[in-house]
Amino acid sequence: MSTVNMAVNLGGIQMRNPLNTASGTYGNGVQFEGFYDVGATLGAITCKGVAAEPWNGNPAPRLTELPSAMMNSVGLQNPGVHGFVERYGAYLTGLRERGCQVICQIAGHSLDEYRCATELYEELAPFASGFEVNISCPNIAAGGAAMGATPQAAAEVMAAVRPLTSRPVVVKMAPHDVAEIGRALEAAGADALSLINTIPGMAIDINTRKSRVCRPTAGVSGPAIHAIAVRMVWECAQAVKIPLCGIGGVASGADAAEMILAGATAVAIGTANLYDPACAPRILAELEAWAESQGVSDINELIGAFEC
Amino acid sequence: MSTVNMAVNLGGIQMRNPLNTASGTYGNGVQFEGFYDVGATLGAITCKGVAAEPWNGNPAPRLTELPSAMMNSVGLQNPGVHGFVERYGAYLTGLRERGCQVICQIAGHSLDEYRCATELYEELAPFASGFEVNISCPNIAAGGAAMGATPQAAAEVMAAVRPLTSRPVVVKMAPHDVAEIGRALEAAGADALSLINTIPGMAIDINTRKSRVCRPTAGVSGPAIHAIAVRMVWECAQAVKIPLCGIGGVASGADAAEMILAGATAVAIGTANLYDPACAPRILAELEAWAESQGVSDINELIGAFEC
Amino acid sequence: METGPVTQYDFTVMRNEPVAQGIWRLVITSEVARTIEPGQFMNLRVPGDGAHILRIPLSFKRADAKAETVELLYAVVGEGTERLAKMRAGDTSTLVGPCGRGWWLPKAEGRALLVAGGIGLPPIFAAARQLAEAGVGFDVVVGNHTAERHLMQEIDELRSLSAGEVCDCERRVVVCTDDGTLGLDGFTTDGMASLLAERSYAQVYTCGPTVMMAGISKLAREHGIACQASMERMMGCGFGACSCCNVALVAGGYALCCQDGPVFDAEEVAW
Amino acid sequence: METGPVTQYDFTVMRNEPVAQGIWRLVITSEVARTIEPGQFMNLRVPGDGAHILRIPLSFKRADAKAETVELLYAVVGEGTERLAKMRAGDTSTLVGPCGRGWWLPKAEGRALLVAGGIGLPPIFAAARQLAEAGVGFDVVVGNHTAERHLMQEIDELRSLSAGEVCDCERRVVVCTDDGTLGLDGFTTDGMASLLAERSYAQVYTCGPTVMMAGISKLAREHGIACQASMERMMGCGFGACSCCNVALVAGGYALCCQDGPVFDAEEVAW
Ligand SMILES: Cc1cc2nc3c(=O)[nH]c(=O)nc-3n(C[C@H](O)[C@H](O)[C@H](O)COP(=O)(O)OP(=O)(O)OC[C@H]3O[C@@H](n4cnc5c(N)ncnc54)[C@H](O)[C@@H]3O)c2cc1C
Ligand SMILES: Cc1cc2nc3c(=O)[nH]c(=O)nc-3n(C[C@H](O)[C@H](O)[C@H](O)COP(=O)(O)OP(=O)(O)OC[C@H]3O[C@@H](n4cnc5c(N)ncnc54)[C@H](O)[C@@H]3O)c2cc1C
Ligand SMILES: Cc1cc2nc3c(=O)[nH]c(=O)nc-3n(C[C@H](O)[C@H](O)[C@H](O)COP(=O)(O)O)c2cc1C
Ligand SMILES: Cc1cc2nc3c(=O)[nH]c(=O)nc-3n(C[C@H](O)[C@H](O)[C@H](O)COP(=O)(O)O)c2cc1C
Ligand code: FES
Ligand code: FES
Repeated sequence: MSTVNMAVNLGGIQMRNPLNTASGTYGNGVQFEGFYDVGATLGAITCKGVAAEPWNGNPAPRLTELPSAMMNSVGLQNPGVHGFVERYGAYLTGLRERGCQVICQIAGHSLDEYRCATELYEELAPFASGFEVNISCPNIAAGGAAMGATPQAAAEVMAAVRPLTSRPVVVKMAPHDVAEIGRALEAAGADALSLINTIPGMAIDINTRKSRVCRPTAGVSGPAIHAIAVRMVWECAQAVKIPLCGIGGVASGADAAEMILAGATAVAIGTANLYDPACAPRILAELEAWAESQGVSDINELIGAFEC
Repeated sequence: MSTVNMAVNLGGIQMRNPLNTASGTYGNGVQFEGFYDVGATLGAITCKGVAAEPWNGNPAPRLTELPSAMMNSVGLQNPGVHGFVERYGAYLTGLRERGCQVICQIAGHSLDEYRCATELYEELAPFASGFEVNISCPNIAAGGAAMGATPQAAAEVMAAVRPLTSRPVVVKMAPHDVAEIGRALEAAGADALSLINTIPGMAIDINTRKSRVCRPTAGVSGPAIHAIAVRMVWECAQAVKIPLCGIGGVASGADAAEMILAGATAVAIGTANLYDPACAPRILAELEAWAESQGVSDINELIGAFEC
Repeated sequence: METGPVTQYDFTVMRNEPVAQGIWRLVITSEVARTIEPGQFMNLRVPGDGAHILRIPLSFKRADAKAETVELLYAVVGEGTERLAKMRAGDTSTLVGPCGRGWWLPKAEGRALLVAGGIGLPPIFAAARQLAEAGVGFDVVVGNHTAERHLMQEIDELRSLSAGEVCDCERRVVVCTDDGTLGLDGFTTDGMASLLAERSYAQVYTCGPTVMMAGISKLAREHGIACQASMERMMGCGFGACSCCNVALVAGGYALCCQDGPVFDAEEVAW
Repeated sequence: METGPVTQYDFTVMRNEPVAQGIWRLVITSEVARTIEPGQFMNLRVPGDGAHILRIPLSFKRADAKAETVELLYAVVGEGTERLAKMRAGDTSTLVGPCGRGWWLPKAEGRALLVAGGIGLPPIFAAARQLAEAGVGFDVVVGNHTAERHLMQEIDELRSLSAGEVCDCERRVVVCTDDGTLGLDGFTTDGMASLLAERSYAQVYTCGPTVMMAGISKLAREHGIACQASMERMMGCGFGACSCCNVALVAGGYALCCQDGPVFDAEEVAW
């Protein structure tokens, strides 16, 4: 057992340790039960983005590999809130009972769709410890990143969702103007922010002259974006008082520690879950060992402890 | 010899082929003469950023390695225009005579400094085929990226420099709002745009809790940023009519070809010059072979030929 | 609800050697051998190059549950498979598996027809063993661009494979090459057509390039024969976590290749 | 104006083997052997991992221009040197060199004192050979944390090295360990102090950890002895193209380690 208190509070979501998972890279948890005891390991999981109605997502190919990274254009394929609760509700209820918080992600193309999904979740998903509003998916034609592109647009989404739930609301931010947009979201009532979503990129097959994925641009994730993500977490942490969940290329305890030093209260593992599905327990152990080596009794002492 | 015409025109800078070098990664050319015949190989070189007066640059450490990338915080160490011309003027004059264009980069902390450097160049550097105005260095406290952070600020720098020279002026852009800022620069009289400069990142030594380089943030470059750079070139190409020089993680003919398909007229090699200093002739050969394989007689037919 | 039996196993290389032009045979020891079924696949980490983060999904030819060995065949087509070809006996790494849903036995009575294109052979071989064990008669079509790509040992084994098969007629193994350098000069669809002219089948099993499988499944449909096809997609995870491996369905929407497949009812796939 | 004699050469590994705790000896064949001078370095590409883009800068111990061989010694300290330790005889790659400015012969007449800390030994060894060839007498201090890190073969060679040296007194080679497990129990500065108590020197040559070199150069200055120090920096290029390897100067501003160094006049460095 760690001698360091690892529990953190992500805007009202009380986590036994800072480890969370990045939406869309963790299925809805159950896919990882064969690798380790999810319920006993993680502080929280964040489920795949789900909209009020089912979405098909984008056509194939949705994936290409890049140096130290991958690029996806899944486009938020999801079964809708009803389908989601039907398929995963029992599992997720159990997960919470096992001590792992469950963050449900809200997706939408318009303010109405965000509202609608929130209402459905409120009705059908008592197991949700809190919500994450995705205003940053780069892979959908309407909504997604466009909803989070400016402080005004972002705040509007937050303002639409806020009155509909009393549970904690995290907002998932795009890798763009994070200080300014973070401030707008805080003012609009967000309990926490998570960042970053994938960085839009482009990969062209030079023989066909076409995109290597189904749309011209798609989202870059993985180790290649880690340093950029840490910088954005740090910028955002300077700008807001609400807690942050740091996301981007985390594949080791050291990567998670950087996020925490930069100002993150929680840290979500994303792409590493896909290529190294057993990584979470290792990352947690490394993070604990680091916290101990820093001579603190509580990991919260290390949040934002980066020295300029 | 290639059967494809490789000559391109970068806003008035007539290049024998699309290959350029990214400022700060190529010394001032002479450092590469031991690797290959610079004058006979490249379409142009872009020299290190130089200000009116000498700058010391940042303290050590200036460099750290990242997955498929490096991160630098050189901070535009330079000998000032006088020193630059004294040390490199003869070499660069010779380079132009050998058929390689010479783009001199203008750095500054303020509009006055940009003006001053431009005037000095005009007076002392007849060998310059054109200028590149650096409004995007992430590694200096004042000026640099701040000068290029908004369309207004960027246009002001361009407007300050424009009346002072009749030679072609390229503007080096930050990886940020490239469509909007590109339009502002075009309107302010830029002849061409080059993008992207390094992406700000952060790497923390988790034991000391301090930055692994001399400042909290620094500039990420190399293969890890290539897909992001291609996307920004494409976004910018949709927004402006002036030619672009594509920069970011180019390490092969295929990488250069992607830039061209995305809309770049010229392509600059950056970080690859550092770790693979003999790469330029190989990249050029690969690019020519690709152009031939595409069945065109002129590489200009491939600029922006990406098919959505 | 999907359940999560997929896990991570260590593996150790026992043998790794070239067996045909650009094709290697890999034999590993790994506990995955205990549970993996024909048509399922595993996702191998090939160590060495941190710039390539994704694993390599590979089907297998034969798994021995007792000996805990798995035999795989792979084409060296890019950076990852090149790196795999450099692994030596005794080298270790990890794999994720058993992934996906494998072949199912024919639902109707009757003979099966197996059609493999290129490096689609390993799962087809595994299907052949499964059928032989179940006593289902089958014929095989094996196609390749050119003779030198053919896996002659496997073709021989396919001819002789039997484990209680109730053989009402001699097994046919039709070898084709696109360039005519071995066997029938033509595509696997030509090989299949020649067999269809002689015999009738209750089930087709196919694995190979997508355009080939589309052709094979069309031919099967035209002859009213059920058809299973093992699909390939780039895989982010291999166990249903990322939704990157979508396969378009005739019914609309997408299935996930790694979880709902890789073996699909060819009728359901929107080729 | 800097000129650009630095170029890229192929190299082939001849030998690569551990010689002390965490220290390996690498012998390569490469044309760079023809021109590289003591104190200069080369920047090696260690193939295999695309995620590590930078080369590994290494000094060398000995170069044989005729045989075109270079002998290097390196500590395995991280991912790149671990990968280097896996290269086998016959493996090939490229190096950039000869990089930088090496040692210069003492400007004043008199004996030289060479002080190596840890893996700072290779360039110090090269300096010793250069001095021996030039007939300059010298003593050596070699320090390490612990006995097992010491390069005993090199220490023996340093004792016996001679190539026309006009020896007015016997060469002293003082071996120190921080933990007292071999030779003098103390730092190289202690070893240097003990020699300074007995003999006088015209020039100090040092290479080792920065804090050690700062101490050695301070001691040299206090005794009025000229001092050359071989500095280390992370290197982006190794030949003056990126300005990443800056060394702060007493005079203000920065020099580039890879181009103006790695050997600096210790007086000019702002330690
Ligand atoms: C379920 C499944 C089972 C497979 N079984 C086998 C097998 O038994 N033997 C075998 O040789 N190959 C098999 N493959 C294909 C194999 O995974 C790819 O050839 C391999 O991943 C290529 O890796 P690379 O790094 O060498 O090639 P890359 O350099 O990544 O790419 C080279 C070429 O291979 C294609 N490719 C890359 N990844 C995949 C992939 N996941 N699926 C299909 N094509 C890909 C690329 O589009 C490109 O054309 C299977 C694939 C899947 C999805
Ligand atoms: C001019 C010069 C000559 C050198 N000569 C030798 C030599 O003869 N033998 C030898 O063993 N080592 C020598 N080094 C140091 C050697 O280059 C580094 O140990 C090596 O690059 C570490 O690479 P890595 O990937 O294994 O370690 P990393 O995983 O990159 O880092 C491990 C540790 O090494 C440090 N390090 C990384 N790169 C460098 C670097 N370029 N310079 C100094 N420290 C670094 C890091 O800060 C870290 O503490 C020399 C360095 C320079 C600049
Ligand atoms: C395949 C894939 C699917 C994703 N789907 C979602 C999603 O549904 N909602 C969301 O907010 N982010 C989604 N993301 C973004 C991740 O949650 C995460 O923000 C991003 O990948 C950066 O973290 P990483 O580098 O650790 O992967 C997805 C990422 C990947 C790779
Ligand atoms: C060491 C280093 C120094 C740089 N100095 C400058 C500079 O002086 N001016 C400038 O505009 N860009 C500078 N850059 C940015 C590059 O010109 C280029 O825009 C960036 O590195 C992205 O390209 P790359 O990924 O190919 O390196 C520098 C980059 C590096 C790595
Ligand atoms: S590969 Fe991740 S869901 Fe299929
Ligand atoms: S390492 Fe590039 S200038 Fe010295």
